[in-house]
Parts: sequence; C-alpha cells; structure tokens
Amino acid sequence: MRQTGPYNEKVMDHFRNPRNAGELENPSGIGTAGNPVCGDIMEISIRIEDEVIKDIRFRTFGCGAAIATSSMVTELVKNKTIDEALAVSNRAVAEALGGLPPVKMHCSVLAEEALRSAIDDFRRRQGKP
Amino acid sequence: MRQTGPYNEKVMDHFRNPRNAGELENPSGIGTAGNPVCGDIMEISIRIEDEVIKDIRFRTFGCGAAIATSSMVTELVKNKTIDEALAVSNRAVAEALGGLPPVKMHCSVLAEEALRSAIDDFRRRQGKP
Amino acid sequence: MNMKPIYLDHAATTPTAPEVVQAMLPYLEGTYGNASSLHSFGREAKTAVETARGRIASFMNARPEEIVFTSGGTESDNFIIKGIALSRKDRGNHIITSSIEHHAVLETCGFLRKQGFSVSFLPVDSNGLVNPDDVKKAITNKTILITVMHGNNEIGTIEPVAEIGSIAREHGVAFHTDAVQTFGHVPIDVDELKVDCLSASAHKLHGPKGVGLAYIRTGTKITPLLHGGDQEKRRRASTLNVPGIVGFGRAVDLAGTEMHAESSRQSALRDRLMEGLLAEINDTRINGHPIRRLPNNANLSFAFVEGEGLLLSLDMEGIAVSTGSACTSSSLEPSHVLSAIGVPVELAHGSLRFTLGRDTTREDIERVLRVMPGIVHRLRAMSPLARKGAIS
Amino acid sequence: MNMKPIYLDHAATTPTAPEVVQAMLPYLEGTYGNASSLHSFGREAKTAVETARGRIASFMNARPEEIVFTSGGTESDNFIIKGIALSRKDRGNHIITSSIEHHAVLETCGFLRKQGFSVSFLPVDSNGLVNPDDVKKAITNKTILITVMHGNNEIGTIEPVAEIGSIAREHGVAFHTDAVQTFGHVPIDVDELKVDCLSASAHKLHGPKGVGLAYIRTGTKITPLLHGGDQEKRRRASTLNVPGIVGFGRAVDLAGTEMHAESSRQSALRDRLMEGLLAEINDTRINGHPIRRLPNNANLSFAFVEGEGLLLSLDMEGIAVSTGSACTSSSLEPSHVLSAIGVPVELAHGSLRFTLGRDTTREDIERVLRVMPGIVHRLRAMSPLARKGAIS
Ligand SMILES: Cc1ncc(COP(=O)(O)O)c(C=O)c1O
Ligand SMILES: Cc1ncc(COP(=O)(O)O)c(C=O)c1O
Repeated sequence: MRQTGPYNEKVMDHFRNPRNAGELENPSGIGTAGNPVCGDIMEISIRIEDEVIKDIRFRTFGCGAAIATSSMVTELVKNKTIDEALAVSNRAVAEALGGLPPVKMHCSVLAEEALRSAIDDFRRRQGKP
Repeated sequence: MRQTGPYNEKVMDHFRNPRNAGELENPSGIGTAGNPVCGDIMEISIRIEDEVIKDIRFRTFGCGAAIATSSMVTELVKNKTIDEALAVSNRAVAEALGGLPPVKMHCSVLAEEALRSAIDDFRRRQGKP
Repeated sequence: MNMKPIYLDHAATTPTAPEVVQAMLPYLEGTYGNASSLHSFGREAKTAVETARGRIASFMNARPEEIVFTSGGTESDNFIIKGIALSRKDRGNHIITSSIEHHAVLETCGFLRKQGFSVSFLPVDSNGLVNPDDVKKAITNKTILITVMHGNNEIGTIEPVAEIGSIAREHGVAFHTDAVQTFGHVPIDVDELKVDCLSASAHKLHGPKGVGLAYIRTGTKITPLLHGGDQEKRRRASTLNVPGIVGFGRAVDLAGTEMHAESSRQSALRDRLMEGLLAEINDTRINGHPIRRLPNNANLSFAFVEGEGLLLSLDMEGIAVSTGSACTSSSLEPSHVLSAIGVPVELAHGSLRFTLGRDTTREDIERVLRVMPGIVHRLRAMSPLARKGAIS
Repeated sequence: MNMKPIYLDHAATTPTAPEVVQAMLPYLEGTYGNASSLHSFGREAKTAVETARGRIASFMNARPEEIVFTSGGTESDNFIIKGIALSRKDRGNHIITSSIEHHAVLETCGFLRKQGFSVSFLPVDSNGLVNPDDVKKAITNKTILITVMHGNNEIGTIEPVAEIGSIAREHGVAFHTDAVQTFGHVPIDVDELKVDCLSASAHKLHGPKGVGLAYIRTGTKITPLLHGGDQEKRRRASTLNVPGIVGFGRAVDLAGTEMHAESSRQSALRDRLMEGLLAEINDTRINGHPIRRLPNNANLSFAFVEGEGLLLSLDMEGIAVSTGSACTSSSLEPSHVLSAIGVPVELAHGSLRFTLGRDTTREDIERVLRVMPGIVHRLRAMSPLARKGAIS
C-alpha cells in the first residue's frame, strides 16, 4: 500500500474522515483503554440489540494511528454479533488498515481493548460475567 | 609572501632553479648533514681563498625545502669570509627564503650544519682545530 | 491542496540558502582536491577551507586554529564531551549538565555514566532556565566538565551561559555549550560567553547538512573522537568535507549580514503567531521563557488533543511543524524538556513547535492562524478528554 | 604552463561525478527536509535516503537495515572498531589487525590499546599480503575482533579477506574490513567476503566528501560512536546528510554500471605507466602485489631522490600525484606500509603513488611518461646519494 507519510493512504483516510466518531446517548456499554500519560486514550460506546452491535461510536485522544484504528474497529464490528466482534483481533484491525508502522502497533491493541471493555460493561450492566 | 603551495614563491624559485647545485672539483672542504633514513641529506663543498668562500656547491637528497635551503645558504655565504659565513644562522636562511612551514624548519638547520661541517673540514685539512 | 507549502520547522533543519549552494558548487564540480594533498588540487581545496575557517572564527571571536570542523552538532557534542572527559579523567569523573539538553548531550552523558563517570542533571525553572547557583552548588572537587546548552531546541529558552562560564572559570572546570540552535541566530562571542568549547551545526543556519564545528579554546586538552590521519591538527581525522565547509562559511557570512534584521523580523512574526493562537484557541499555553528565547521559536500546548494529530492535520494543509525535536518525533514518550519545565504530561502530548526562518512571510503566519483553530476544534471534538464546555 | 591538468591522485579523493552533483542538487535546493521529521518535507527526504540505502545495500549484497550512513571512512573505522570492542569487552580484550592498515584503523587500535585493549599488528610479505595462517595463530581466547583491510591505499595490494573471514567465523570472532579503497572499484559481496562489518567512503568512488557507510551484519552488537537522536536505528545519531547520501547512492549506481569496464581500462593504462617508467628510468622498483592489486594503483620507488621533490616537479607540470597516503603527506617519516613490505628507508623516501580514475586518458599517461625521466634525472643530478654511474 502506498505510503504518503508515516502512514499509508488507508490510515490517512480514516484519520481524515473518521467513521463513527462521537458518543452514543444512552449506550448499552462504554469502555476505555489507555491513559493520557502514555499519550493515547480511547473510549468506545456501543448500543446492543439481540447480541448485535447496532451502533457504535468512539472518542480518541492520541496520534494519527490511534484515531484511525478507533475508526476502523468501529467499522469492523458494526452490525456484528458480540461473539463475532470479540473475534476481531488487534492484528485484524491493523491489517484492515493495510498495516501500521511497528511503533504504532500498540494503537491497534488499544482499539481491541476499548471494544472488549465496552462489551464487558454491557455484560456487567446485564448482570452477566 | 604569496603561498602557491606548501611553499612560498621564493622557496619554489630556489627549488626550481637551484643556485650552485653540484660538487666542486678539489674543494677546500666538504661537509654533510642529515642522513637518508630521515629523508634529508645535504653535502656542501667549498673553495676557500684568504679565508673567503670563493666558490661553493651543494648536493641534496630531500624535500623541496631541503633543496631550497641548500640553494639559499650557498648564495648567502658565497664571497663571505668564514667568520661571516659562520654567523649565518638557520633562521637567517629561512628568513631569506621568506619563511618556511614550521614542519620544515629542520631543513634550515641541516643547511647550517652542512656548511659548518664543510668549514670544519677545511680547518682540519689546514691542521687547525 | 495546491497552496504554497509553509515550512515552520527551521529548528529541525533549514533550507540551504541559494547563496550557499552557489558557493559550494565549484567545490563539487571543479575544485575537488583533498585538502591534505600537496599538489595544486589539494592546495586550492585547502585555501578554500582555511578561508571559511577564518571567517567563521572571526564571526564568533575565536582564532582560526580553535575551530575543528566536524560532521554536525551531534559529532561536536560527542567529541567535546567525551574528549574532555577522557583527557581529564585523572583529575575527576564528575560532569554537570542540565535536564533539558539535546539528546546528543544527554545520551553522551548517559554513555559516560556507564563508563564510570558520574553526571548531575540540573533542574530548570518553569521557563526552562538553569539557575547558575545550582551549577555552583553542584561543583565538587571531582568536577571536570560543565555542559549547558545556549538555546533550547524545543522551547527556545536561552540559558545564562556567561554566568555559568564565570563560575566554571572560578572553579577551573572546563565549560562547553551546545550552540546548535543559536549559532547564526543570536550574536555569539566565545570570550563574552566564557566558554572553553562550543558546538554548532551548519544546517541550522541555512548551511549544508553533514557539517558542523567544535570550538576548542587554545590550551584545552581534548582526546579525539575520530582517530586517523593528521587533519585538523590531529583533533579530527578524515578527509575534509571541502564543499560542506565552504557552504558553512558562506552561511556564516549570510548570518553575519542578516542576523540582526532577521532576528527582529522573525520575532515579530513569531509574537504575532503566539498571540493569535492564544487569542483564538482556548486552553492553550506557551512554553519557554517569555523574553529570553530564540527569535524564531514558538512552542505551545493545546489541551485535550495529541500533537501528532495536529501535525498531520497541518501537514494536510501544507504546513510543516514539529511535535518535539525532530529526532524524537517518532518516540512515544512526551518531551523531556516539557516535563522538566513542569508541563503536565497530557498537555505535553498536545504540544507543537513552530520555528520560523529567513523564508517565512507574514502571509504564512496569517494562514496558520486561519487554519489552526479549526484543526484543534475538530480533534477536540473527537477527544474523550475535552469536557464539552471546554471545547473552544 | 597551460597544459590540461592531469589528476593521478584518485586514491586521495576522486572528482565528484557530474551525475552525482546533478542527483544531489534537488536535495540541496528544494527538498531540504530533515529525514526524521513527520511532515511531507521530512518524508520526501526520508524516501530519498531509503532509496539510496536500498541501492547501496543491493550493490554489496547486504540488507538495507545493515547499512549505517556515516561522515566517511574514518568515522566508519572508528565506529566499528571501538563499537565492537566496547560491546564485547566482557568477552575479551584482544584485537588483531595488520601493520599496513590506514591510519584510521591503526590510530584507533592505538587508542584502544591505551584504554586497556591489547592489539596484535600482523606483518605482511614483500608484496603486502597478510598471511591467513598468521591470523589463525594470533587468535587467543581473548580475541574479540579482527580488522584487516580489503585494498591497501598506498600499494594497492588486495588482501585475502574471504580466507580471513572463514577463520574469524570458525573462531566466533567479529571480522571487519576497511574497504574504502575497493568499494566501487572491485566487486564486493559481504557474504562472499565473510565480513561482519565493512567501511566505505563515498568520495573515493566519485561521490561527495563527508559521507560514508558502516555495514553491520544483522545480529552484530555494536556500541554507537555518536550518541544522540534516534537516527539510523540508534546506531548513529545526527541529522542525516540527505544530499550526501543521495550522491553516494548515485555514485554507487555509476560504479555498478561502469566498474567492470573501468577496471580493465584503468588497469591497462596503469600497466602501461608502470612498464614505461621501469623501462625509462633506472633504479626504479614497483611496490605492491604484481597481480592482486587495485586496478588503478601504481606505486614506484625511484632510488636516490626524495618523493616530495618529485611531487612538486610533477605539480609544476600540472600533474597531481602523491608521495604517501594524502593524510600523511606532510609527515617526515617514511610510509609505514613501505617499511612493512621491506622497502629500504632511503628508497621509501623516493616513492610516488599514481592512482588513476574514470577521467584518466591514455594521453595523460603518455604525458607522464614523457616528463618523468627528465624530472628524476634532474633531481638525481642534485643528489649526493646518486653515484655518477647510477644516474640514468
Ligand atoms: C541543540 C541541538 N544540539 C544538537 C543537535 C544535533 O545536531 P545535528 O543533527 O546536526 O547532529 C541539534 C539538532 O538536531 C540541536 O538542536
Ligand atoms: C583505506 C582507507 N581507510 C580509511 C580512509 C579514510 O577515509 P575518509 O578520509 O573518508 O575518512 C581512507 C582514505 O583516506 C583510506 O584510503
């Protein structure tokens, strides 16, 4: 994939035009990952109906890769079942973006973690483990 | 003095057109200084009449400065009395050449030494100390 | 996006001035001799090098033989710090530096620490100033070297070098300053600054990349970093970079002519930039000293957003800036300089450095002021840190 | 004297090829970014650097990440030798080298000796060859590094690097070769040569001055010489010399295209020069190996005369040659290389090195052959060493 910067075109596209940025009102679950001291924090909110992620939003404080992976993970799991969503690995997010620079792979880990944390929050609210 | 090389024009002139190069037949004295291991050897032969250096020749194996100082010392002492010649210091030779690079000052010392050694030889042949 | 690109990263490197390129060309094309060669090709090269050395020396009130040409600021810093440390190790093993030095100094000190030296890293105040009293207190009878930079590459603060120099002299300790950011930008006189050694790098003043200098005051013993041939009076071996040195000389000539005028022109534009950004964007702060700072440096933190996102967004507009110093811009840790002046970590992550140059125009600054608010706003809207009310 | 100057000192430095200057210009003029910067100016610079790195790597059968750009051959030698020594000092303190290395290697080894390392300087035979058996015998359980040059800069002898490399591998000792004189002149394949590290310098192959490379085989631990920023995967800090590296890349391209043809063309001219001088001038000898030698190197000793006088006399004719390696040409001691191959000292003083290049023509060689006998004759006539009968 062509590199026009530290990132390829696909990453830059998600940075420029992030999908599903923002916050859901009355979400079924909210999760966060990272912390501002490390320079990356992601927050994902989901609306779940019948075990399907019907809607999803993210807010991210972080580098270009952090914003792009957040955007990508929301696209990948939207309209997926929870089990399908949990099967989306950080590598899958990075691959869907056409690859990330090695020093930025941790961003894809954060995206996976924020999603899991949102799903955990949903389960918790449901009283399930 | 203008430098056109490692040496100024005057040094180069004496290198290009050395004065009094060669060897006298039946000299009154011959002297040498330096040794080939150090890369410099000078040989001066003199003809002395009435304590005056009537003729002088040099042969030199050495760098440009060695050849130029040999040439200059012969010019400086020709037609001088022995005492006048002995008063010509290595600095005087270097100055007459308009200066030498510091690493080449030893050449002027050799020129002075070769001259003294030729005068010593003359004295020895005369049976004087 | 077809607008004229705007380069505001002159602290990372400057465009090579056309005059400098012109001066270098003959030494790239025709006069290619090795300055150590005795023949005419070599002598022409040597003459060019010595002419440049003479001009540069007089620019900084040094003697020509006190200038050693190197490959850049990093080599000069490494050469001087290691070279002084090694040559004085019989007298002591203690080095004093500041906590806001460039990595070329910090990492070199770190290396020496592993080799058995001990290093004191002095703190700075919230404007980035080293306190000369701290230097005095840190000196022990083992102290052999003090190294404190002249102008900071991130926040632009200019350190009290002359005061530190006086203290160093009183105590007989060698004193080095990294003047990579100030050389050619503010006046430098090695006697007034009371330095024994100084580093500079040509590409920071519109000279070529790959050439710098180490000033070594007469009488200062120093172990070489590059051993080999007899060049530079045996203080730095290697075939002289003749075109680079000639270009450096020309760049210094230009600085001599233009420095004063450029310094006031650039600092006026820089002030306009800082004031405009502060006025237009909430939750923004200026880093570095309000007055004692490089004329071309503005460093600001924008709360709730991260610097790389700002940088990329500006880049999309054709505007080049930096988040930290260039050489660490791929690192994840926040700048050690911003930490040292007490910028909270989250805020440090949202910092940008704008550094102006000879080619920066008023219109460039106005365009930055037009686009910056929108960029910050867009990223803040996406940020989980920005409380709604706080978004400008 | 209005004749075309004849440059026969290509081992000291080569004219920068016009193609190389052309390739560099855009990076001096427009594309001036710092290759570490994230913005588009920086990325363009980085792309140019990585393109050059890739080409240079494939030219020597290395991987791009095994190439570290430096400021020249001297830095590469210092970096590799000190860097390997420091990183392996827990395993041992013994280094093996030859007695005919360039000063950049010899002085670096000398420096390490003062720091507590022990160094064996192996002898060479009368042609200048290191005997691989001597290397094997010199290895002890303290040996951490062997450094033997590829092609000698004075007498042109090409050392049995691959054989020494096999021995080094058998014993698990790191092996470095200084290929400054061979790089771009004879084929180099780091796997065939069995080297772990290699030094080269761009200005010896029609590239720019002030840039070189250190090849570091993957897996070889090395302590940096220049500490600072993150450049070159933390093996060599400092802003990358983008135009220099681009020029180096172009010079390597040219070498890739022209090396084979130039090598036979130059060696034919060189043979004509050596044979002509031997035939025309009595009491002359050739130094170096008759066959295993650099294609462009002729080194001869002329009895009874001193080299500087020859050099100046040729210079007056517009012909540039060298008496020793350029960096020692102002020294008084005879060449350590000629001493090592057993040339008597007086004869060593009367030695000249003629090194040909891309720009050398048949007519150049013929003119040298026309003027040399008269020059030698004139100086011999002035020499106290020349017995009358012996003067040609
Ligand atoms: C203060 C300071 N010191 C040292 C350096 C290193 O200079 P160079 O990259 O030319 O080696 C820089 C610039 O990168 C700098 O800003
Ligand atoms: C064999 C050899 N090694 C090292 C060097 C040093 O290279 P540089 O002068 O580019 O530092 C040279 C040339 O001077 C050389 O011929």
